[in-house]
This record gives sequence, C-alpha cells and structure tokens, in this order.
Amino acid sequence: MSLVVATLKRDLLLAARNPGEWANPLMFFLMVAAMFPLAVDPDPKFLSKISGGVIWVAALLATLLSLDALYKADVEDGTLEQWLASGESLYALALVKALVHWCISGLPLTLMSPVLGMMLSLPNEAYWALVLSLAVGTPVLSLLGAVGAALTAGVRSGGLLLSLLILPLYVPVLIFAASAVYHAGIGMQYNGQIGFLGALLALAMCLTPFASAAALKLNLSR
Amino acid sequence: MSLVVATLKRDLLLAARNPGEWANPLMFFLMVAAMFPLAVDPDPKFLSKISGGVIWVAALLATLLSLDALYKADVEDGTLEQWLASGESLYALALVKALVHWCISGLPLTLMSPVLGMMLSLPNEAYWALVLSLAVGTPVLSLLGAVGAALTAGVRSGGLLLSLLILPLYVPVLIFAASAVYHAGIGMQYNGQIGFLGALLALAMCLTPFASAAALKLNLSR
Amino acid sequence: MPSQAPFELHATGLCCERDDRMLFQNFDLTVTTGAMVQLAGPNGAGKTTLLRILAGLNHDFDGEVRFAGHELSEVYSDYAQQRLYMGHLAAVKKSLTALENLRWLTAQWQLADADLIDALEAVELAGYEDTPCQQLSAGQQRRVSLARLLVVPTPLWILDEPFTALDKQGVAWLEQRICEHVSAGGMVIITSHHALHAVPGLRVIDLDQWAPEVCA
Amino acid sequence: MPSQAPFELHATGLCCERDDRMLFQNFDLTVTTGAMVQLAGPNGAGKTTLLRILAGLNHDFDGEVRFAGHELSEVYSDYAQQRLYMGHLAAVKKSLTALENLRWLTAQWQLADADLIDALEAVELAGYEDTPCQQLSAGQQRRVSLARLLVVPTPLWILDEPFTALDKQGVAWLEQRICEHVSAGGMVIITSHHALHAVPGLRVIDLDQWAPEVCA
Amino acid sequence: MWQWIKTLYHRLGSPKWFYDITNRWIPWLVAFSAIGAAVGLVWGLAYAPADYQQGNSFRIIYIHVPAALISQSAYLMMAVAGAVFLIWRMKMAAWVARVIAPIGASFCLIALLTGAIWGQPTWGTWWVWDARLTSMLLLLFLFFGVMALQQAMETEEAGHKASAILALVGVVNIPIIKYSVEWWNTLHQPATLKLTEKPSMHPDMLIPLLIMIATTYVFFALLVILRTRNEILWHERKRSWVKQLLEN
Amino acid sequence: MEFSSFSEFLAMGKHGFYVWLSYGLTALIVAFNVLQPWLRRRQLIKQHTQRLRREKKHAPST
Ligand code: HEM
Ligand SMILES: Nc1ncnc2c1ncn2[C@@H]1O[C@H](COP(=O)(O)OP(=O)(O)OP(=O)(O)O)[C@@H](O)[C@H]1O
Ligand SMILES: Nc1ncnc2c1ncn2[C@@H]1O[C@H](COP(=O)(O)OP(=O)(O)OP(=O)(O)O)[C@@H](O)[C@H]1O
Ligand SMILES: [Mg+2]
Ligand SMILES: [Mg+2]
Repeated sequence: MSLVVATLKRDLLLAARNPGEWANPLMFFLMVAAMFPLAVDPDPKFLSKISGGVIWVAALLATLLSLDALYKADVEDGTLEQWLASGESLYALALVKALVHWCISGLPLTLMSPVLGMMLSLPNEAYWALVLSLAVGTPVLSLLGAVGAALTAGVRSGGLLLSLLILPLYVPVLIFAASAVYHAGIGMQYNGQIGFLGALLALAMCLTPFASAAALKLNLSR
Repeated sequence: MSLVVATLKRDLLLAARNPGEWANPLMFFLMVAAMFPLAVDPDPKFLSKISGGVIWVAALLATLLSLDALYKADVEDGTLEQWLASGESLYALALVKALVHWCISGLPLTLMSPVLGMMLSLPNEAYWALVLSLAVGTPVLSLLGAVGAALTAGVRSGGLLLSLLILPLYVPVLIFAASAVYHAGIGMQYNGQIGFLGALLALAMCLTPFASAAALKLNLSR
Repeated sequence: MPSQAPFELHATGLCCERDDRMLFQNFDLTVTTGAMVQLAGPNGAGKTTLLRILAGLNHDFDGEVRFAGHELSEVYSDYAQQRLYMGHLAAVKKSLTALENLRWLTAQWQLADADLIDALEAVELAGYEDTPCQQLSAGQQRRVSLARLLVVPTPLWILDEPFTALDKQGVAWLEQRICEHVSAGGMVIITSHHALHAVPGLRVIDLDQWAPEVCA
Repeated sequence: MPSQAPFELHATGLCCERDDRMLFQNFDLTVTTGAMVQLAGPNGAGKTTLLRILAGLNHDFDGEVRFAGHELSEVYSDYAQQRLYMGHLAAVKKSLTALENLRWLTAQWQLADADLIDALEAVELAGYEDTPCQQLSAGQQRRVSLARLLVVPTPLWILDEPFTALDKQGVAWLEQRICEHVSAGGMVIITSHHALHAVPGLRVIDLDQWAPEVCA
Repeated sequence: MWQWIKTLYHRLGSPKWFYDITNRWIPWLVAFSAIGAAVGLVWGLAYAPADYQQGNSFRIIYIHVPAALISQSAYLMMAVAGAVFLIWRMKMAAWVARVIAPIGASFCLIALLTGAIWGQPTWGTWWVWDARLTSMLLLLFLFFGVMALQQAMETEEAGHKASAILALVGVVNIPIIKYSVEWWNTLHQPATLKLTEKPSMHPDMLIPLLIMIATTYVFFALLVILRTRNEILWHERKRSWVKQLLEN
Repeated sequence: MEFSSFSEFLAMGKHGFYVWLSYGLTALIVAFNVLQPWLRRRQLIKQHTQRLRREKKHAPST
C-alpha cells in the first residue's frame, strides 16, 4: 500500500518537474479547437451549433496523444519491473497511473474548457454541461486509454497504433458527452447523458484496471 | 547522389515491410473524420457544409502524428550519422525524407479522401477541389513538418512538442485548402486558393530542406 | 533481518526454451541461509532469464520453484517482501533527485529519510541528495539504486549484473557489502561477467553445463 | 585504393570542453600512409568525442584539423570519400535483409551486388543475405556493418569500438583485416577497451595524458 | 459429461488431432459451401420475386445480411478464443483467434460495401450516419485494431496475449457502442431511413436468405480451419508428425 | 424464374450495376480469402521440404 502512495506522489512530482507533460496536451487542445473556425466557418451562430462537439473531439484527441507516454518511460527504465518485483498488485498500479494521467490531462482540460467555449461561441446555457461532461467523461478516457497504453508500451511507434485501438472504444463517451452539451445549449435536460457517463465511469473504474494489469504483466514477463 | 537514390529506395522498402507506417495514418484519418458526425450532427445537409473543413483537419492531424517517427529511428540506429559521414548534402536527405513521408502519408490520404467525402456528404462539385487541394497541400505539410521532426528528433516525448511547433505553421495551408473546398462546394471558382497552395509548395520545397538540414546537423554534432 | 521460519528457496527441474532454443534443462538449485550463488555463462546463455524465474518475474518455463514449501505464485507477496530484485535497469528517474528516487525504491519497507540519507552517503553520494539524477554520471545513477542494499531488510538479494558502470572502488565496495550480507546469514544470487575473487563460500554455476546437447 | 595525392590528416592543438570539464587540450596527431592509432582511456575520457572530431562530424572544439592541407570543413566531401567512419551504432535497419542493409551502407561507392555477397560470406553471413536483420543476433548485425571493410575503397578507417558484440573468432578476423589494411598502405584510427595484441606498428595514445590537471 | 468435456478440451488443444480431423471435414465443408452457395444464389438471384418497393436491388440482401451477421459472430468468437487462450493457455485457441481477425474483417468489409452500394438506389446516397451503419464501421475498426496490435508486438506470443486482451475489452464495449449509437441516432435524426421495415417476407425471398446465412457460417468455418491448419504447420514444423506428413 | 431472358437477368431491372457490383466485390474478397490460405500452405510446404532436405544433407556430416 505504501508503494501505491509513493508512486502517486512520485508521478505527480515528475509531472511537476516536466511541465511539458501537462502543458502540451493543453496547448494541443487549444490549437485543435482554434483550427476549427479557420477550417470551417467562423460565423458565431454556426460555431455555437458545433462548439460542444468540436471541444469534445479536441479533448479526446489531446488525451489520446498524451497517453502514448503513460507507461513507456516506466517500462524502459525498469520502474515497472521493480513494481512487479515488489509483489504489490498491478491493479492498484493501473488505477494510480490512470488517476495521475487524468490529473495531468483531463483535469486541466476540464478547467480550461470554458475559455474554449468562449472562443467557439458556446451557448451560455451549455457551459455547465460542458464542464460537467468533461469532468465525468475524461476519467473514462484516461482509464480506457490506459489499457491501450499498457498494451502498446513495448511497441516502437506506438502512438498511432494506440489511436487505432482506442478511438472506437471512445465513441460512447463522445456521443453522450457531446449530446449533453448540445441539449444543454438548446435548453433541454441533460441529466440522462451525464448519468450514463457516470455509469460508464463506474464500469471503467472496476474493469479497465484488470485489463491494464494483464497487459502490463504481458509486457514485463518477457 | 547514389546515396540519395539508395535512401529513397530503402525508405520505401521499409514502409513496404512495415505496413503500419502507412496504414496507421490512414486509419487515423478515417477515424477522426468519422468522429465528427458522432460528436456534432449526422444530418447530411449539415455535414455537407463542414465536410471539407473536417476532412482537412483530419488530414492535417494524421500527417502531424505520423511525423514524429520520421527521423527518430534514423537517429537512434546511427543511419543519420552515417549520412553525415558520407559527405552527401543534408539538403538532399531532408528532401528525400519529406518526399518519402508524403508518399506514405499524404498520398494515401489524398487517394482515400473521396471515400471520406462520400461519408461526410461532401457536395458533388467539391470532390475535385478536395483531391486537388490535398494533392498540392499535403506535400507542404510534409515539408514543413519534417523541419519540426528534425528539430525534435533527439527529444524524448517529442510527439506533442512537435505538434506545438508545427501546428501554427500549418494554419495558412489549412485556411486556403479548406476555402478552396468550400468555394467549390457552393459552385464558385477556387483557382486562386489552389494557386496559392502551389506557391506555398514551391516555397516550401526550396526553403524547408535548409531548415531541416540545419536542425539535423544540430542534433548530430552532439 | 532474520525471518521467523528459516528461508528456503527450491528450484527443481527448470527448463526454459526461447525462440526454439533450449536455454537450460532440468536445472536444480536450493538456496538457504548463507548461500552465495553466481550464475555464469556467455552472452545469451540464459542467466537473466533464470534469475527472473527465481525472482518470480517470469512464468514462461517448465519445472517448479518453491518458497517455504509453497509454489512461488501462491506466496508471491510474502516472497516479494523477503527478496530484493535488481535487474539490468536501475529504475531511476532522471528528473527526480537521488533521495526522491531512493524513497520510491524503498517505499515498500517505509524507511525513515535519515536512513536513506545515510545510505546515500555510504555509496559516496553525500551532498548529491537533492541533485536531479540526470546530472549524475551513469555510475552514480547505479549507486542510487545500489544504496538500497544498505537499508532494505530482505534476506535474499537477486542481482543481475550489479557491477555495471561501477568504477574499481565501487566494485570493491559492492563485493564487500555482499560478503557482509552473506556472513550475516543473508543470501545472494548474482550474475556477473566479472570474477568475484573476494567472496568466500561462492558457488559458481555455469549455465552451459545445464544446456542440452546442441544439434547442428 | 591509393589516392592520387598522398593522404595526410593533421590535427593540431585540439581542445574540447564538455559540461565545464576539459576533456583534452593541445592534442596533436598526424595520420599518413600506414598509420595505425588506438585511442585509449577510461569511460568518459573523450575518445568518441575526439574520433568524431577527426572524422569531421563534430565541430564543437578549438584547434584545427586539416586534410591535404585544407581545413576539414572546406574539403569535407572529398574527405568523406576517402575515410570510412563506423560509430557506436551499426546503422542497420531491423526489417531489411543483410544484403539490403549492406547495399545502403555502401551506396556511396556504387558496388556490384556480387561483391557485397562475397563480403557477407567473408564475415560468415553466407546464406543470411535474405534474412531480415531482426532475426540476426547482435553480433551478426555488427558483422553486416563490418562487411563494409572488405569492399569500401577508402584509405582511412575510423572505427569506434568495432569489437563490440563480436565473439572471439570475430575479433581475430577483424584484427587481421586491420593488419592487412594497414600493411597495404591504409590507415586506421580506432578506439577500443580491448588490447590489440596482434597488430604491428600500433601507436596507443592515452587520452588521459592530454587531459589538463584535474582540480579537486 | 464432464469427462467428455475434458477429453474434448484435450483434443482441441492438440494441434495434431485438429489437423487430422479437419482433414476429414474439409471435403464436406467445401461441398456444403458450394452447394449451398449455388442453390441460394440461383434461387435468390433468379427465382425470388422482385421486391415491390426496391425492385431487383434487394437481391443484394443475399450477401449483405449473411456477411453482417457473420462478422458480428466472428468478433465474438475471436474474443472467446482469446479468453480461452488467456485462461487456459491453450495455444490452439490463440491461433484460432488470430486467424479469425482477418476473416471477420473481410466479412465486415463485405457488409459495409454491399450496404453502401445498396444505399445508392434505395436512399440515394452511399452513406448515412445511421446507427447500424456506424456501429458496423466501428466493428471494422476494432478488427483492424486487433490485427495491427498482433502485428506490432515483438514476439508472436505477446501478440496473441495483447490482441486477446484487446478483443475482450472490445466485447464489453460492443453492446455499449451499439446502444449508444442507436440512442444517439434516434436523438439527432428521425429514422427516415430504416434499413427495412420487416414485412413478413415472401417465402421465396426468405428461404434462399436462410440458405445463404447457413452457407456463410459453414464457409466461415472452412476459412478458419484452412488458416488454422497453416498456423499449425508453421508452429509445429519441428515436430515429428509434421515431418512425417511432409515426407509422404 | 423471375427473368424471361439472360440479358434481362443481367440488367436486373435498372439495378444491374448495383447488384453486380456488390456481388463482384464480394467475389473478390471471398476469392482473396480462399486463395490466401491456399498459397500460404503451398509456400509453407515448400519451405518445410527444403529445410528437411537441407537437414538430411547435413545429417551424415555430424
Ligand atoms: C453501408 C451500409 C450498411 C451497413 C453497414 C449495414 C449493416 C447491416 C447490419 C450490421 C445488419 C445486420 C443486423 C443484425 O444484426 O441483424 C444489416 C441487416 C440488414 N440490412 Fe443493412 N447495412 C447497410 C445498408 C443497407 C441498405 C442500404 C439496405 C437496404 C435498404 C440494408 C438492408 C438490410 C436488411 C434488409 C437487413 C436484414 C434485416 C434486419 O436484420 O433488420 N442495409 N445491415
Ligand atoms: N523477450 C525475449 N524473447 C525471445 N527470446 C529472448 C527474449 N529475451 C531473451 N531472449 C533470448 O534468450 C536467450 C537468453 O537471454 P538472457 O537475457 O537470459 O541471456 P544472458 O545469459 O542474461 O545474457 P547476457 O550475458 O547478455 O546478459 C538469448 O538467446 C536471447 O536471444
Ligand atoms: N552530448 C553531450 N553533451 C554533454 N556532454 C557530453 C555529451 N556527450 C558526451 N559528453 C561528455 O563528454 C565526455 C566524453 O565522452 P565520450 O563519449 O567522448 O567518452 P569516451 O571516452 O568515448 O567513453 P566510452 O569509453 O564510455 O566510450 C563524458 O564525460 C561525457 O559525459
Ligand atoms: Mg543478462
Ligand atoms: Mg565512446
């Protein structure tokens, strides 16, 4: 147990020492969202219709890109091997890693999203839904993505492969979250969607660490 | 000169041996484009308005992600050092690498784009503009991106850093290309935009290899 | 340091095949108090593989490894508390300081910082506690990882090439530390291409002798 | 193999500082026909750094290196045709075959495939021409890279730790190849932790002797 | 009963048994596939009456529906085989799982292509973001993901395990994906384009469809067996029984 | 029989293009799936027999 806490501390410390780890996804998020008006149509009325979806797609891509590095360094420098040697459960590790990943990707994105909403003329009523959906949805992205990261930890150019593996699994989150924001924007209820996201989160918390743990073991008992 | 040709051959051979190199960007392209209807609105009328922009953003992201690996393997296994030792010009190498990158990313994307156009209800009049803008625009993306790849070749988690460096440079390409497709879709002329893309391409061909060469030298004389 | 029941690790009939090649066959080994074993053999003989099997990290083999009479996988977390495994890789993060790294490496045993600082001093890293490890040389980084040997209370050490990147003084220090540990009733299993001249009671096992006949 | 003008490489007053530490100072070296130089020194002494300076790959130094009377950077492409540089890294792509790799490694000289196949045979890779290199062992991969020494017509070889990963036979073969090259009027500059006993006319330069006094 | 399961398990785990027994099955499977395809296609293409609305374009149904059904079953089978491999370490299961992926992806592709082609005359468009179409597209991506992962791993063994884990994660997700996509679709878009309103089909239309479905399942089994046999030949190449087999 | 002539059968009442295109693509994909294992099997057997022959040739010398 003490190792779990120590790992949590250490990974947060690492993120603090390498600001790129959390700043880069944030910048990417901003830039993807900023590219949209340029590519499509900068008319605010038009933007306000698509802004929720665009912000969510940007958040999803930013999360995805930051996932690649999740386990790679740990595999390469032997940290993961030491974890395995410690006899501590890999389930706990997988959970901690996903948690840390969320803290340095999903959480900043969530906090940043209102700014993007402003840039993309998000309807006023939808801000709360956007933040809420990101707060509940991005942990699911981290958890699911961590499975992919664990699977591809030993693979050379894992980045794109990871996207291929994980994007289809992200679809339910995307659909429900975007729909929550959209409905909030046209003044409708969105409890159902957020509830569904919550259910997904609960499910992901229980199940994905098992898959991650299995994948990690596979990468380690080579 | 013979080394230039040999490198061209070898890199294409490598791509043929590792199908992931060209298949992954393609899949990513498809998936990003497929996420938009899910996140925004699947109504064909609506889609046909944004399809050009969305396809271009997807192409841009797919190119970007595949850039990360462009020089990395060559740095790590000493290929680049051998190139430098050969006395052959780095300008030629940079050009060859960008060309190969385009062949395995931009070219397949261009060929695939009509399918995406179909899926995103691209207006019939815009297909030709889409393919043309991709054919002229993606080489610019490869050339510009190669500079970023050369700069970050020695950096650990270079992927996101690369995106940050390169995305702003991609903006002009994106704007003109998306506008070409959009104008074609509403039945207007788009020669001007394509012409501008062509000019960008010419400029990029002449200048970026110098920048890449300088960046590579910097990475190598450590 | 001594555990309640006497420490006992038995390996019987270990066989391991990699890439269609049999590395070793019917390998037997017993490790009890005071044992000091060096695995020898050329590159690719299977030393690391065997060491990882004995450490319970590799499950891809035939035969069995028992700890205190039980299958290793059944009592793995007990076992993990009683043995220290150091692999090829140092598990040292470049952007953390020496002390922060050592703290994580020993987190399982919850040691006091004062002890850790003493250990760093003993491996000649006094004054480097708060230096990020990327500013340390390769040998110094290994020393951070080796400092564990001074503070972690496990009877069995499993060390894979621990002399890597150490200079002469470092090698001498480590050999002496190993001797002390063994004479205090501890156990060590080690691989090294380096001859351990200064260690009494050393048993050298050449893996090639356990390899089956090679068919041309 | 002999070039028109006699081959001459002069280094004078080379100084190199890395991370605030002076590696060597006022280093002089002349390499002409038949020279055989080994750079020695402990890890981190600066052997690789010096070798790369002599190869024209590193420009971060004081002093000058002249080839046939000209600054190296002025006549670099001529120089590159006349010297072969082999670094720590083998520049072998795992998914290409031995022959394909060798073809790229010698592309500059446009050699016939038949010669390349002979060279592969000479380094005991006969029959592996069409095997992807990931299926070769580390030593065999090095041999692919070393096969160049048989076919490339450059008078000067600059080799950084060429014995890495080679077994005894391989080492003997390489030493012999170096002797042949030198006695045919070629030149070799080499770093190696390994003593080159079988090479006549060898000049060993210990880099530590060129390092300035260390201030404690 | 238990005993019987156990022997079956041991036999299935034995490549040699599988190789020998399928040797005897193959002719039957080939015959069934050929006859089934001949009867089903001729009946469906030439004898079934034209649809009162869609005319003759509905004849695409005889490949579209079987392909769509089989590709979904294929994913499930792949995941089950993967689970068997992960739990009981049965090598045969890993080979079967690996072999199913490209076959399943092929049928998925067939369903998508024929569906898209069918859409043109009936809906006037190649593609709409209908729930069923979207989830089929995602299924194709899942297949591709499993294949890419298998190929990317360094050793084959690791590839088997990794793709088995991924397939299992995918299986948990498939119902979620399907449900969410359907729900999303009904929210955004009134179902103007239904795949079919299922009127009771004319038996002359229905029977060939059923024949084609059965045939496709058999044909799928045949393909899996053929590929698995190749895997066996490769992996068991050093075993004496393979050597004997080849010497004859 | 739904069609009175073969050309009518081919035309499929204006939908010939769609029907035959889907059947054609399906045939291609199916053909690939049948050919792949067959070719692979031939290749495997060739490799095996070559190896066996090589091993036999080497056997007396060892
Ligand atoms: C790319 C486009 C299409 C895709 C991906 C697709 C996918 C599917 C799938 C997955 C099924 C199996 C449903 C099940 O699980 O039972 C199915 C069934 C079916 N499809 Fe399609 N479809 C497409 C286009 C069409 C079109 C254009 C039509 C005709 C108008 C059509 C008619 C049918 C019929 C009649 C069935 C069987 C009846 C049923 O189970 O509801 N499909 N399709
Ligand atoms: N992940 C792996 N997959 C397949 N084969 C492997 C793997 N790791 C090692 N091997 C093979 O197993 C054999 C033994 O490797 P091992 O690492 O145990 O050797 P070693 O005796 O420790 O060598 P060294 O002295 O170089 O450390 C080698 O032939 C190697 O090629
Ligand atoms: N890129 C770099 N930046 C800063 N310092 C470096 C760099 N590369 C090497 N050094 C330092 O330069 C010194 C000499 O390194 P060099 O690689 O030349 O040593 P070497 O004599 O080849 O050692 P070895 O025997 O390990 O090959 C070392 O102290 C090293 O720390
Ligand atoms: Mg080892
Ligand atoms: Mg060196």
